[in-house]
Amino acid sequence: MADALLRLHDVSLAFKGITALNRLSFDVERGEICALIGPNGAGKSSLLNVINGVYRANTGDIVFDGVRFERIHPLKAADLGIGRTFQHNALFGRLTVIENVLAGLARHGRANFLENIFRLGRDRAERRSFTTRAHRIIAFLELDPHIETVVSTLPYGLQKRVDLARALVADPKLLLLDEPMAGMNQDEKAEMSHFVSDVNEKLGTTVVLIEHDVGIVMDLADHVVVLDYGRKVGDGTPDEVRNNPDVIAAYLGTVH
Amino acid sequence: MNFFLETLVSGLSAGVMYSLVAIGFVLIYKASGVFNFAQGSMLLFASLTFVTLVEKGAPFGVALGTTALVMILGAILIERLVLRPLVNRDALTLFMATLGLSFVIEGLAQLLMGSDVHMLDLGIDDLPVSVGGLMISQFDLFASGAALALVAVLSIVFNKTRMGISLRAVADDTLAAQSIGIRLPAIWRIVWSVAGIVALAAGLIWGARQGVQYSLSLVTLKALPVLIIGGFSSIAGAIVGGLLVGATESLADIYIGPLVQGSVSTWFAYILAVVFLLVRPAGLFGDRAIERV
Amino acid sequence: MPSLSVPTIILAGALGLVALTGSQPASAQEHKGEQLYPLFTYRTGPYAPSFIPFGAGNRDYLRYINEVEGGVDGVKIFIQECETGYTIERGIECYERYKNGYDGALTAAIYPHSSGLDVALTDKARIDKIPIVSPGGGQNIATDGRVFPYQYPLIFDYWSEAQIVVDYIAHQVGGTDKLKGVKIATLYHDSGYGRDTIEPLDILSKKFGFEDIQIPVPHPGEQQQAQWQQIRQAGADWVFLRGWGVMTPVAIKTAARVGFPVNHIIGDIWSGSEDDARPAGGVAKGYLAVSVFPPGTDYDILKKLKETIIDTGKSDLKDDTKFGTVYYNYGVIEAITFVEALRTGHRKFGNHPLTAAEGQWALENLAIDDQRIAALGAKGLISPLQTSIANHKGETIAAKIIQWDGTRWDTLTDWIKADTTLFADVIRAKAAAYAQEKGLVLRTASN
Amino acid sequence: MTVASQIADTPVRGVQRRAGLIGRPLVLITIGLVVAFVAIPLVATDYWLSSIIIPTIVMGLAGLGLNLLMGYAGLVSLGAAAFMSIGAFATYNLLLRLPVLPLPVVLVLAGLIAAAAGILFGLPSLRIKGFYLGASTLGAQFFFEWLFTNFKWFSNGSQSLTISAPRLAFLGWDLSAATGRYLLVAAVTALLILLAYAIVHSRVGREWMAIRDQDTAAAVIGIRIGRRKLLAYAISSFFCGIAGALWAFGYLGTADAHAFDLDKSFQVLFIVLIGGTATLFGSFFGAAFIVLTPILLDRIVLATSLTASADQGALANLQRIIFGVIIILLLIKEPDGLSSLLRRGLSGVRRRDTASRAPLG
Repeated sequence: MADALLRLHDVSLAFKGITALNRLSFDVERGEICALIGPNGAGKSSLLNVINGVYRANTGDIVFDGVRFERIHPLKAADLGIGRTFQHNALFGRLTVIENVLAGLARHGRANFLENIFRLGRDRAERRSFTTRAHRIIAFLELDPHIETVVSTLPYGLQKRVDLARALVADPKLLLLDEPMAGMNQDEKAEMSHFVSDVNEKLGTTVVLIEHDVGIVMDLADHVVVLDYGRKVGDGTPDEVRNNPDVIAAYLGTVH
Repeated sequence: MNFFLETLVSGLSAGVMYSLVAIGFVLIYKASGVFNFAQGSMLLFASLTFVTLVEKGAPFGVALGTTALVMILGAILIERLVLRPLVNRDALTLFMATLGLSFVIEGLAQLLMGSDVHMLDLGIDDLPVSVGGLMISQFDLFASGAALALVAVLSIVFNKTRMGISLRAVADDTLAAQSIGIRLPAIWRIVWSVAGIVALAAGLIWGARQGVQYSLSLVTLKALPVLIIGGFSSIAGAIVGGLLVGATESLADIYIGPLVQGSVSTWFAYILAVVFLLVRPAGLFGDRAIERV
Repeated sequence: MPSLSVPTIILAGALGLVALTGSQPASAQEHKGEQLYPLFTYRTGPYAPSFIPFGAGNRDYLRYINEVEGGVDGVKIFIQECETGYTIERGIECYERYKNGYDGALTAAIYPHSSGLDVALTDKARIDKIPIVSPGGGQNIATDGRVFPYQYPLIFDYWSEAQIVVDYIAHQVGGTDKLKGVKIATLYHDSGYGRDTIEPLDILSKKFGFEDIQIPVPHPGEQQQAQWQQIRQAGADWVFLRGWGVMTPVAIKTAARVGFPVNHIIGDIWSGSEDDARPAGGVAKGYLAVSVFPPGTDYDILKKLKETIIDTGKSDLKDDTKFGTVYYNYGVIEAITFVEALRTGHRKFGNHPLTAAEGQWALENLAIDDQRIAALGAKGLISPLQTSIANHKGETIAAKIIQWDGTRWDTLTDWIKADTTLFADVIRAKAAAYAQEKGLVLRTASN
Repeated sequence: MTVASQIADTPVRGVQRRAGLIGRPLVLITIGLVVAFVAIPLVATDYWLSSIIIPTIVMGLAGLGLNLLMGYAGLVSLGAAAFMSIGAFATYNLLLRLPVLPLPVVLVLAGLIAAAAGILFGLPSLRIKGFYLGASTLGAQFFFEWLFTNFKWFSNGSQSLTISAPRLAFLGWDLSAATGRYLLVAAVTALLILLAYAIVHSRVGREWMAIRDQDTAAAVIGIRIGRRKLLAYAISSFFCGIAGALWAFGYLGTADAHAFDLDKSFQVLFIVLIGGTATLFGSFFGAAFIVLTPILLDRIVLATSLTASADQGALANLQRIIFGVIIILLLIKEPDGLSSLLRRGLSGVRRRDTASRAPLG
């Protein structure tokens, strides 16, 4: 464990007595793509929500980029450089693609509201640099043709990509992707998985993603963590996990 | 001390009257998620219809029955013409629609039955009797009794009848209720009818106190803080909230009013409600989770 | 339900605009030679019950003048209604619509029929030079016509009312010297109107030594238990009830609940109509009120109205039992002030419709003395009214005390005159302060 | 680069895309300014200015203020009139007590005072959301009406508790006549529309809309939700405060606290919903509707000479009923408000053949 960007230690989470996460520990190395897999209800989304502060863990702590915390506010998580996408559509539906992506830069804004409104001081430079950054990401994810489209009118697959762009534009150190390929057909999945690996390779972003399609996961991920009923049942390279009997019993054998 | 107690008791009896109005709101909010601003107008319309019938010579029972029928008819029309076309729209739009509805109802009331101020005599003297050394109005006792009876009847209807169970199902989870075959429009018609009849009861009691006239519709404003404090969706909350608002208002007017050389009860209940909102956002008895940040 | 398509809306809007502009007849002169009376109504909303008989009295008297007397000195009055719903905005629209006359008929004065509107029109009227007349409901400081050339708060004000009430109580207790130690509670509607009597009663209590208790009731006043317990607790002997709308019957009922004698409650002029007392039921029997617009039908002019308007089916009243009620008579009295102002103007300017400038002069030179009142057949209905530049309210301010007998009002006293000198300086000082705040130059007889 | 040309160069984005309707913004803005500041003052009569145009503009401005809060930031206020009253009373007292201040400075200060109150009554938005949030602003509604009635200081001891503009002048121009008041109202409104445009098209506006559409996601990507919400209350109240001052002095001339009662708050709410949420100009259509409809109904009655025969009271009540019915119909048939209706109507006229545009969220 030379260079862990994210280190979870003994993390538990319970809702009204139901255990969602049970004393979970694992590391995510800098620069890798880590996939979380497991059956529905295994606690994958809850885990992402704990990492970026939407939920508070009952026990345990998290070390991110050398900063240790037990609970974190979503804003603080964003400031530390944790970006994420959402399982269900969480785009700003009535805004355009570019506006959604620009909104993703919120945490980089230093200008105060008066500067923003009257286009004074720091806002001038910010507007320019934000627009450049947004355009760059949009180009990177090949969203250019839709740049001025209201996102709620886009097809589902593109919306997912906008979500990715919105998270990515802020240059996160860690990108949490909650089922970025759910509900997509094979072509769309291949396209998305190509984008994710591009992000990882070209931008160097560490990625933690949740995905059900084991085939894709095994191709894409450097590291796979398998959850079942809030417990970790497997942790290793795709090959290691593929051959882990516990994993086969808990997950691979039952679902597909 | 006696003065304090009597102020308290009179505040509580005022609170009962507020509760009566608030119950109508709660019923409709529970079943259709509509904050029905027209409840006050319905109250006015019901009591005006009743008193007009009585003045035209109808016996008490006939007038009561006819008015109830009119209110049911009104509920059916409202469901068909206003609620159904607005299904699935946001709470604010529905609220605004009931505001428009209140113009229609108030206009109709004055158009059909004139603007005169009517006296309404229910045959109960509004004179005090001594109860344990405290002077309490017979009429207040009657009003409290009526409120209790109303609540008892409503809770039997909602807990014991099939319709009541359907209603609660709708209130709990509209989609699930629809999926098991409960027809929403029917539920709405029933609930608005019941709310109309509750409005009639409240209208008679308020009308006997202050005369049947346009300003009856203003009692809505008194019911708002009651609802916030009690929770929009709980009948028990409406009762307790009403009592709380009635009592604190009276006490505040007596004990805080002189400090600021004026009456404070127009806003006191609202500020109390805001405090409640911050401390207990769901209200005292609100059973549906309030959207919290 | 009709479908609201784009074309229908556009069409409706266009038609509306045409109607709007089309009904501003710049050139039409169908009513040339007539005097416009813009009748500001509020036939809808909470205050409609008081307006409906009032408006009928207004219209009936003017109809009588037009049809029986052949107009005012031959000049016909042209009535145009405008519904304000008792809101200021609608009232301003009505004012703007009729301030320059309508269809050839001239505007001499505007009666806004709302104290709030009267205040709101103050600045506009000053610019437009249109007299605003509010008998019984004007601004007291506007008595000073040097500061307020276009406001006419004719006939009455609440300061004088307070005086008259204290005077009546003094009579009951055996003279002003016996007022010392008497406790007079004022239960007031918590608004500008209600608070208006705090100051004069304070002055009067210092002068006569009675105890002045002020208790507010928040609008609309449907709950007053706490206030009446306070009154009982304080041991008040008399209650001056300055109510408004529903506050009055609730006050009377609540008084009965706490055991306060109803014949020691004296209602304000806006607490003294049939609609104020009747809803309170039997416990209102014996309730007193100040009356500037005495109810009853036993006046010559009312008899004439009965004969020529009511009995011929020409009345605006739908319910004839309202004939001779407080608000009906108020409407008649107000119409009398308008007609008398026109007559005054005709004497100076000739028998033709008056302009606003002529109307202003006429209102400032009103002189309705006892002789004229007798000629009008209004003896007992109105008290003498004489205005001047310095006094836009009238020299003598008087009211009667009336008592509710369970079904109607009985007149208990003759006119009780207020001592107008008592507060004159205070009011004048307030007017002067206003003039200074607004940077106004005082008007004198010469300018 | 001037602000106007900047705006002209900025492509119209966001929710109120009017491509096709406004092809050349600069031209339209110029036409608008010429109409507003040259044509209307020359053509319109006192009647039109004083009883239709001025109230429409001022209520539209109040609607714009509330729209920033409701349409853009997705928050609720049922007490817009309370903030209007603060603006009105603040303006009066500032003009009266600090006579050195020129009118524009006073208006801005009054707006800032209203903004402070807005922040105070917006605090519950940090804990609750949705319709319940209305309760707090409703509290403001009743509290300020009481405050300005109860303490004579606010109306400088006026007997009728009313305030009236001590001096309505700017750079020596007397603005108290109808045209002067119109020019004041129109100029202030034009500037504030510009400000609203700048806000909506800045990071602030974008983040409001983000919070409105998806508050959880907004928090996760790092938007300061609490601060933005309070800012929305502040800015909305700033607009409402200035609108209140204009209502009191540009329109009514004289006002008391009851000129800003609950009915007025509801009117502003109507204006936003009927005009169309999240639009800058929709509120002005909504205001025109609210101001004109009762007058039109009255005029139609007058024009059809029903007055002579029919029962006046019945007609007045009928008007009220029709007004209520129109409101309900509009809510049912035009969920996006009059502005979308107008947009559709105009684009229909201009480009009848084009396929239906992408629906607006």
